[in-house]
Amino acid sequence: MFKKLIAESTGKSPWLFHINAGSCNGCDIELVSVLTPRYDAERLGFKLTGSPRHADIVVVTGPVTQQSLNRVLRSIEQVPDPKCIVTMGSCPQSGNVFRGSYSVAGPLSKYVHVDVDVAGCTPKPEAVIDGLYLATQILAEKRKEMKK
Amino acid sequence: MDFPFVKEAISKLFSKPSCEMYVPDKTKLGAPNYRGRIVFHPEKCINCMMCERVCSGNAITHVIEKTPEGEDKVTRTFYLGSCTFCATCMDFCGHGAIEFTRDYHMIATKEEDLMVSGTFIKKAPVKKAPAAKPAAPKPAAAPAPAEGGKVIKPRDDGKPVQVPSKCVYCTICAKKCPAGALNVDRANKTWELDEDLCVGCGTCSDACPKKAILMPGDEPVTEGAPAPAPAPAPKAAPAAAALIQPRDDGKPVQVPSKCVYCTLCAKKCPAGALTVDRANKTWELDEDLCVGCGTCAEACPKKAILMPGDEPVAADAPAAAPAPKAAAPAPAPKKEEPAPKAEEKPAEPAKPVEPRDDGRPVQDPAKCIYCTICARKCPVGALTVDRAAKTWELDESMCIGCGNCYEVCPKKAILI
Amino acid sequence: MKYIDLLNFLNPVHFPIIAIMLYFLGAFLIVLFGRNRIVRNCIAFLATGLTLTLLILLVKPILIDGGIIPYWMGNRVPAGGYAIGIALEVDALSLFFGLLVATAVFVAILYSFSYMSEDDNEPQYYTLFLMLAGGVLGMVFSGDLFNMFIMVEILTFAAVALTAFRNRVTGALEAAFKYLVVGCIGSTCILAGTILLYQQTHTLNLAQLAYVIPRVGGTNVTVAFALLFIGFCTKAFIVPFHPLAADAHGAAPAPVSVMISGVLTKSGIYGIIRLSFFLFQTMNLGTMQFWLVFLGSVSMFVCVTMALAQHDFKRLLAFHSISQIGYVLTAVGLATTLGASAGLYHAMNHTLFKGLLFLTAGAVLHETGTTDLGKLGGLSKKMPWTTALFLIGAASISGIPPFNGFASKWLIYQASYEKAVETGNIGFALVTICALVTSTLTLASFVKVTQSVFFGQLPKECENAKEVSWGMRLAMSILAILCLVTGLFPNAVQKLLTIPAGSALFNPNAYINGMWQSHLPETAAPAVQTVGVWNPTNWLILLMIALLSICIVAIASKYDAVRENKGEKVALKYSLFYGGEETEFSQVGGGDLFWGFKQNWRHYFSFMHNLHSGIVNDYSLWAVVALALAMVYALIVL
Amino acid sequence: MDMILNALKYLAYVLIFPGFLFCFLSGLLLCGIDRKLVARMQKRVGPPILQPFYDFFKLCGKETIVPAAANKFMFLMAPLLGLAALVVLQLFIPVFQFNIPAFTEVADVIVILYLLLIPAVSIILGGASTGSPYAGVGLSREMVTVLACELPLVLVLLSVGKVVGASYQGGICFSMTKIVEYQMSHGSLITHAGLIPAAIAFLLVIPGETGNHPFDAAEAETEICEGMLAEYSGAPLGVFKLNHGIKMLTMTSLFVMLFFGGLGSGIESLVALVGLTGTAAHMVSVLLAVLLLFLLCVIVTAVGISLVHAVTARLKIEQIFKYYWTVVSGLALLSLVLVWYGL
Repeated sequence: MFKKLIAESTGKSPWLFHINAGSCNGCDIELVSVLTPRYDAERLGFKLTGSPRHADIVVVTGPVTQQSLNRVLRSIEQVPDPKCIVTMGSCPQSGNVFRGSYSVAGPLSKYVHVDVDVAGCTPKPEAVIDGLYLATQILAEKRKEMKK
Repeated sequence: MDFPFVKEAISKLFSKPSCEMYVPDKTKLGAPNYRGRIVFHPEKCINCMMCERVCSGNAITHVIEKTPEGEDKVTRTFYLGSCTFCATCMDFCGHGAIEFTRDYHMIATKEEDLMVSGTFIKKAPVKKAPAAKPAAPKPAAAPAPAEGGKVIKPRDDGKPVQVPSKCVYCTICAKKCPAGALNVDRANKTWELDEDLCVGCGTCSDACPKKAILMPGDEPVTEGAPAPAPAPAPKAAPAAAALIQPRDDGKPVQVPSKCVYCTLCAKKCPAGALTVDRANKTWELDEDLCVGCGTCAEACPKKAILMPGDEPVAADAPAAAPAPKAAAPAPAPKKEEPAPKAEEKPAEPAKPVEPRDDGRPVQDPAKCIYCTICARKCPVGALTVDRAAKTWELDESMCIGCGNCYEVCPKKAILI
Repeated sequence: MKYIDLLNFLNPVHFPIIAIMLYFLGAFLIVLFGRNRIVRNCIAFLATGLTLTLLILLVKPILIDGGIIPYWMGNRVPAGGYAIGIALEVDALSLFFGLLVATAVFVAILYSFSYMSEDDNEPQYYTLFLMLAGGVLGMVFSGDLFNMFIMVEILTFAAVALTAFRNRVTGALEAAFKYLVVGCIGSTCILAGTILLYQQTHTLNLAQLAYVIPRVGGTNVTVAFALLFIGFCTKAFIVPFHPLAADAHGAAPAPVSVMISGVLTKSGIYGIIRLSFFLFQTMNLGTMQFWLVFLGSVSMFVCVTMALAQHDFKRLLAFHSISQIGYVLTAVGLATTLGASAGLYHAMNHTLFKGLLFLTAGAVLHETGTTDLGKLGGLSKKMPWTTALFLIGAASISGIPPFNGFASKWLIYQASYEKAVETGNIGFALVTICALVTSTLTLASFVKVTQSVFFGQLPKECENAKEVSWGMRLAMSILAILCLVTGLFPNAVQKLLTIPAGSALFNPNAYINGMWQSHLPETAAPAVQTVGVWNPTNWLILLMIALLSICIVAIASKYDAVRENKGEKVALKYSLFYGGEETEFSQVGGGDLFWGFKQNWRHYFSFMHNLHSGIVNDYSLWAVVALALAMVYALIVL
Repeated sequence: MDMILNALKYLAYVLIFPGFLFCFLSGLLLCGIDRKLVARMQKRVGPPILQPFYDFFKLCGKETIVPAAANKFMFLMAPLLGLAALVVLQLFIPVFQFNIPAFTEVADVIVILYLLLIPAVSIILGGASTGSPYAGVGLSREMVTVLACELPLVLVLLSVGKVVGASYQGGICFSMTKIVEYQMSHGSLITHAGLIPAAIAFLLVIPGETGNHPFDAAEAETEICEGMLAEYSGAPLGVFKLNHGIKMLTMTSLFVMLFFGGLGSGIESLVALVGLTGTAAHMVSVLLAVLLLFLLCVIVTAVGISLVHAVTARLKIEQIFKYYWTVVSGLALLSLVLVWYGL
């Protein structure tokens, strides 16, 4: 009974931790706008937390600059399993317009397995919610694998 | 001790929340001209690669494979993960092959979901015995040496080719070229095409007034005798063997003997119906453009254009100055002119001064007192005379050979 | 009331004098044979151990049966109504304090065996230590005013010498000097008071004085009362005299600070109690109660706020010991049986947990070489035992329920609020509130110490700290067990120790009868009953059941199957989250915690900061001003 | 035999009814209602009522990481200690006139006041044991908040003790059962003129004591990354969140018992009216009392915690302290003086 409860509620209360890897803040304000009354992600249980230890889903924005690389990797490493990594906007997936610059350390997928990409140069909040919803389902599966 | 928003908080407690019903369906679309997912129409694309060049996130790549028949099959992919959705590629695509839909659901777990691609076969030019393709890969500045009667064929690699005889170096094609691949020098009559910049879009051949640029698919043009006066001109010449009659349909007619081809009439013509070429002495009137306003007649310094209602003029009226000039250049083909003119000028000081043969004035330094009257009288301001420094310069490109300076010069120091 | 037969040697009546003699004898023997370490330790251990056993044997006759042992030195029994010889009188109150002294001394000696091993000239240390112990025990048992003065002199000088024992510690000599100056002012006041009294009543025997003074009265007597009161206040480090205690503790080695805070201050309190309850019997006056309660609550609040602002572990503990003395004084000042027994109960607890805390501070100093809160941190990994013991001490001082601090404080709140309702004077209600808030402030400052010293980040310097030797740990755990025991069975402790001692306060005639075998009517103190409801044993069983069941459920659901850092190098996953940064060490300094509280009270703190200037003449000025005020107040009131 | 039965009965009391299970369910339910109300006040749909349960079970499912710098035993024990103290605390608070004598005889108001310290101390010890600098700062802020809430709480309890004590011999009375009985006969204390400022003061203390929004400088997720809970993950974090829920329940039920005790008197007559007798009547009336208590708790949460959460922004720790020691303590002191001088 206890196991079933845990398995069922893993997807129902995904807590987000937002890492800004040098983004132009376009995606950052879009991510926060997801929690405002109009789109209200909280009804699905989303909540922004302050420390990676509390997080289930890590949302990365920005083209992972050289400076922020090891800080991002360190924070992601500190998130307890089962965890999901969601990249928001084009920058983390490919470096977008900043690709090839001396200070961009390349797409995030070079260092960490990215679970869900939400494309769009500032994707719409509905798209972000879809992405996060998909991430919660992946979380549930990861929980099952972890259990085995 | 005021508590802000307490009233609102309580009232909102009982009102309906203002959230949008969240239902995870994919059919919801963005705002009317929202730039969402890209849709590529391969059939329209001509692989001009303009979109690749302008894309800021360089998200567009293409791969060319040779099909068995030798045509190249091009597959172009748009990587949405690296696209900033600024739609510059859509603006630059002349053929509307790129379209941004209103679908904003671009969520992917694998990279491939974000790739939008399309393949098409590029239309190769019609196969013909490869005529004299310009030998050097980079066409020489001047077109091939003029061996009369040569046939100019359009090139097969989609690039434009120039018909030297027809080209008047008016540089319109260079201005129109979107890729800036052409540079044409009016003064030393050069027409160069930069192979790799050129995208073969054909805007230059459309813009050329003289139809002097051939694109793949146009018929080859035989160079033939470089008749300075192209076809339209004959209509006027044969009519009055001895006497030039004004025309009856209200259009102007040229008196070749008097005309010095100073292109003033063409410049003044409001409808742009007249094309006068100084170098090869052509005066053409485009019937359908001409509105018969007569501004060319008035503007003509030499009264070489007759409007209906003027008296007919004898073809070879003894107008002193222009006659000999008009006759002289006829036989020599256009191309030699630039060359002789070049060496003849430096030799001038040693020998006694003779008039130049291209209808432009020349100064006799001995007689000239640098009174600058000629400079003031010149209608186009081609002369600059400096009284103190005793210098007399003529700007060939401006000078129209009208002879005013020759007439006004008190000392007859200018010969024409 | 049973009289005890004088002749039998094993008869308990000789135990008090034997106890005192043992200490002095021990001190003397150590001077002779002190070179050899083992011999010295044996002597010290024997002396303190025997004394403790003797006093425990005394508990039955005095505390349970309520007897009083008078003892005339040299068998000079008073003749013709005048007492010539020096007497010892041990009633419930003095035995209670005696027990405190004996336990504290025994544990301190155990601790200092290994703590002082590195110091040079150790024999002198032990002689001074036993002299100090003897002095205090002598003062507590003495039935003669002048004998009390002599004992006070001995303990003051021994304490001064011990404070400056580690003279290479910065500020040790200066602290000792300050303590000497103010101590001497106090002693001279006591001497002057004794002389004035002797001139008025021609007797020095406490019992006789108690009998004569109420009948004589007059201005000289009130002046003597003021002098004696201020004298004992300096010994107890009450408010105007408290800064020197902070300096003394800062420099003194740990066992000595246990003695100073645990024992010396109690001797001061004992003096005040004897003075105001027995000799001058002024405590029934409302104004006298107000005076004691006011002094107590002021010292309670001032010292706790000062403690919050400290950067040094030992100075913080010193200020706390004075604020706890404030608690005791307030409770005793209420002059109700419940108040008195609560006060004495808190005095006992204070000796136990304050001793424990000072010993843990000593352990930290012993291992890391510094007690500066800013430089310490993360010692719980290196010294788990000391951390656990410290937490027990901190919990009991800040009054967390299962421990003894809460039991006594709970009684004090009951007493003060009951007094408030009884007298209808809202002042006492404010005292209760001040007491409750002070106990939370105590908790706050100990949270600060816990975070800065034991938890938080381990700095480089303390890398090689390791657990203290078993001797020190044994001493500390004895005190910890005592803290827990007295906390768990308050009713038993009350019935056995504090109520007899408390009710003895209200029965001076019994004291006089005991000494002179005269038959004055005895006033039986009303029975002590508490209005509140708290039955710690049941309560603790409840908490244990709840905790146990929760732990079982947790372990069943593999709550502690956690993933730990394997291997030496700290893997990225297990390193602390610094917002992504890589800093290894960023200790949150001990000083700047509680910014919120300090910000609000900054004017108060700046005023207090200038007040505690640390210059001797300021402190002596305060002493004299306090004396003057006391004199004026006594003259008006009495 | 009856000894074992008795022990089982008491064990059941500890674990089931007023003990662990009841606290667990109603605590988290109260937390869910609070979050839903706050959301609705901001015109948001807000999470489902059972969201805290989902959070708790999800956290139990997650992996617990003990940082290398942490002291493992303290790290794991702290939340359990807090939970035990809170459960025991809930046992002492009677449900209107029905209480278990074995428990409510053991502790009175001052002990409850002190027991409220233990969860705070447990969260402080937990935070300190991780050794993270955020925990250090959070810990000092938590201590200052507890310090701030202590003064008004003491004042309110003393004034209540004085009012109720008037009719008992000691002049003061601190035992909860007597306070409720007093209210049964003399009507709820809220109606007592002198105690109205005390009631308001207690209502203002509730968000501070439970660490809710405007006064949660200690666990500010934006400035100091969840303060003391920065290094907690998995089950210990879940237990801390559970502690937070139960603390809300305890504070609100304490408020209801202190000031709305009188409402319970109606239950007896209601059950008698329905005609039940004997144990059935007792069972039903206990059930009714619990429901009434929970309902009142929800109302108090709505007014005291959710409304305040929705309309205010987080205060600085210094402002929290000043607010509590001037405004709220002033109110409580006013009521103490009023009560003292015979109102």
